[in-house]
Amino acid sequence: MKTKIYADAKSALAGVVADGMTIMSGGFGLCGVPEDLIQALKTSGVRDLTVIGNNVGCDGHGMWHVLANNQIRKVLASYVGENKILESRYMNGEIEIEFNPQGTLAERIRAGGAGIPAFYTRTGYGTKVAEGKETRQFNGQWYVMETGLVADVSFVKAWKADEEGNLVYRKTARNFNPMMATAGRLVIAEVEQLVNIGEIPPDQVHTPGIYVDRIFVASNYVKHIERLTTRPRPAAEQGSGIAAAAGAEV
Amino acid sequence: MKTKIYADAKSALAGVVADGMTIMSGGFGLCGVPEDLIQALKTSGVRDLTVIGNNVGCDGHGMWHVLANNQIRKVLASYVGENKILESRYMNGEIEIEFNPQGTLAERIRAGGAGIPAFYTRTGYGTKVAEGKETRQFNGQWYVMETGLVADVSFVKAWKADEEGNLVYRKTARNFNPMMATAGRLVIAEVEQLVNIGEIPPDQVHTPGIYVDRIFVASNYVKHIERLTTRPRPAAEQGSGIAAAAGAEV
Amino acid sequence: MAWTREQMAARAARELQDGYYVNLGVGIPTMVANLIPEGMRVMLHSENGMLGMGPFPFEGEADADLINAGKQTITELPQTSYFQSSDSFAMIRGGHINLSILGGMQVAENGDLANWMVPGKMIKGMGGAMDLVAGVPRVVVVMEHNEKGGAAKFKRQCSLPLTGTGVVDLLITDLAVFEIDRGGKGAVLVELAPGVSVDEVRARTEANFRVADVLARAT
Amino acid sequence: MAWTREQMAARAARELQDGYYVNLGVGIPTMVANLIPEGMRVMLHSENGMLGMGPFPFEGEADADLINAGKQTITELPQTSYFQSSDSFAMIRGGHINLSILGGMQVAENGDLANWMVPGKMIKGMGGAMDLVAGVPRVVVVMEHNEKGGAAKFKRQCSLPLTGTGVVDLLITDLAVFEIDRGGKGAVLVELAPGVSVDEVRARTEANFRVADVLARAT
Repeated sequence: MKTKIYADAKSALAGVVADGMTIMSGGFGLCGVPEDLIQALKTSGVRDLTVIGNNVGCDGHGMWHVLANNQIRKVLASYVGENKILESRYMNGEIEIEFNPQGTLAERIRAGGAGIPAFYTRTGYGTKVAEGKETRQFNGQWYVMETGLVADVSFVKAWKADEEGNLVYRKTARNFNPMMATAGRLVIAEVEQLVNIGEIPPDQVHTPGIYVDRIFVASNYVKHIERLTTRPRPAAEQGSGIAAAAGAEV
Repeated sequence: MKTKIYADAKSALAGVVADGMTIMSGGFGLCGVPEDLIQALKTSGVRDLTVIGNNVGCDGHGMWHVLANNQIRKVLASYVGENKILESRYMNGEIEIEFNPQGTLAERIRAGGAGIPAFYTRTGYGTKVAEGKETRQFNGQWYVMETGLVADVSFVKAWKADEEGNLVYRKTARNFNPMMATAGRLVIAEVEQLVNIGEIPPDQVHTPGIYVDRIFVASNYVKHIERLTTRPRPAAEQGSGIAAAAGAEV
Repeated sequence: MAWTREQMAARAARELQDGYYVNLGVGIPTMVANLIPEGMRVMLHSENGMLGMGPFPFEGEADADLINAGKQTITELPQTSYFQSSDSFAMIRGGHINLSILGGMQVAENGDLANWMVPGKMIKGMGGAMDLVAGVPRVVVVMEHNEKGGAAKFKRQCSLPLTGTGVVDLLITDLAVFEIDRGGKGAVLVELAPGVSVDEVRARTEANFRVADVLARAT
Repeated sequence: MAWTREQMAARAARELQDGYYVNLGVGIPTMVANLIPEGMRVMLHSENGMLGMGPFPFEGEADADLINAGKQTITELPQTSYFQSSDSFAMIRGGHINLSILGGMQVAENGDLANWMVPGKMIKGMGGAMDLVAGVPRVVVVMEHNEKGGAAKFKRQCSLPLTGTGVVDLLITDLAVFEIDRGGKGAVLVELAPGVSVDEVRARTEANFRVADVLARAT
């Protein structure tokens, strides 16, 4: 029986990537980012990549490493702030960025994975995003046609996997990972824990194993926080019950 | 603070349904069917309903009761077998049935809930299902345009709910229920257990409470089985590990 | 001597490969579940929202919340996952299921399939069949070679309403096995049931087909 | 006397209703989270995949896996749910979020909004803003009435690239509050900050607007 388990990012990536490929990589900001896979992609040295992700890392973190190593030709993202190298390359015309509204990007990836070549959305109608795209009325409202996205390889970060490839994500580290797991021709999952078959209850699987080709346990890296924001612990604890925005950014 | 909790199906349905409405009702066969809501709909006596569901019950079960009570004008379904009243009314032209491929029906409901007015699918291209619909090529393949579906009211059957309306489904009783919870202007959840806030772990919510307007605990009915299929218990237990199709239908 | 239903299922089971995710239709295709070779990992998909179908439950252990797409009570395995219908058909439509084995009423030489309605008779609906044939990259149809009255079911063109156009890759009947090219390059007879001749197949088939240079002969 | 940022947030908080699901943008809108009236149930949505945002964590308790759409560390509540991005934006696009409060660079009298890019400057991207304004049935924009140099931000037409067309229902500035008709019936001044006159607002506004018959005067 074939196994899906690999020793590490390098072996999981072996023979998978090539120049000119399109790669999806999960994460929102620095949360839920497959960091070992990104490092292995950098080490692989493949070039002229198209990278699809909500962001392209930020200074010193995540996909920024691959960008800084001159491996990326084009980016599809919704937000690329806090990334000076990307900024300068973009302003100099050395890299192409296709800005996608975040929900359109998410839905395009979901559509790609679900065999839907195109769909209509109100998002972006009448804006630069709709330029060059088909627009159309349904029930008196205008919509923009957007197309599905697929990748040669998808990098997914999950919390737990079993040997079948069933995945569970943790809190907001879920973000773009589950859709990308459906939209890659080959999907590699970087996970924090490999658990035994049966330890993930069938009703609680987030990504069924059918979508996952290769799995490895991430190295013991520290997860980064982009904006550490806390509130002081009161002498007598008092919670508003709802978001206290008065915290301090550290 | 407004509560979403109602005493029973009748009170949850009060003031909600009217003649001519479109109602989505979850379930696949007799599995995951909101039976109390269906009985309350029958009791309400509203007529000329359009009902969207994978099936329309089967003889003596589920939405069949509303059908037998002459309340349904039109059905959108993927499979309507084992339903003699529906068969005779359809053959006599007394009821309209729009047959949808199961996956197209599921996706149309998902699209309706997600604000997507239309999408393209390969399913049904070149068949009766595509008649009168727009067809179109993407990357050399032909696709059919299908539209999103919404309902005035959605009936959803879940296993557990909390007061916020977060829902969890059980096994294959999930089926069409989660999509329908997103696609009703008003959504009523019939649940087996109402649990305290905090008892459903945030990573394990299937339907977030935002989609649920009213909740009640189902009466203590027996869940029906359409095709009870078992295998004899061997003297010394031996499992194939995979489906043993040699069971007997009871 | 034509193949029995069990032998047709066994032939279909030879299409399984290690690691495959497979959807089985009702009837003969369901029997393939019992014929997965030892040591091969095959996960069975049920389009009502399950991956990793287990065997039928023991008597007295059926769970009304756990049924397959044929509405039979089944069981789960430790690696099972459940999901909603839209996700189940996203799997199918997105091409993630490796193999679909299903029954047919008619198959045409260009891979068209008809298996959901007969004009004049009550239409029960196509269920998930149209999605499966449109979405799964490899579709195997298992059906009797002829109707009870003798009419050919493997035809130049289907006369019944279609389930899908150009969707069948392999046709297994009680007489023979045909590879079909979805791109319209025609059908090839690749295998014969024991004691069945090419001439007999030709006589009982309306479709045009070539005969493979090396013709397998089942024993 | 113009409203402070805190007072603008307080005015925006008056748009909340019991049972609402609300998305708050960065800046002044975020401050609305602290101004939910006692006894009112309001659930905060974070478009990266969370419903039921809690307060910032206590020092030393931040979790890198738990951030809001502004990438700040936050906490969960007992009723929180997490979901993937496509489901989060299905919520938004499908009109399930009741209210979106966000910042703006320019608003036009027909409800057009510009808040994502300035030509010639680095484009960071629109993030989820275009989805929010296109999908949420009630959109409230909170912004300073004028640019630092004095230029009007509430305009006849936006000069900056648009985030959405005809999407703003209510505009709250440091001077006044305007109701805007998405259908193009124009803007109505409905409320003034203390000590601000209609004439001052007219002088500092490019957009056409009517003055409500009963004009609220904040104290």
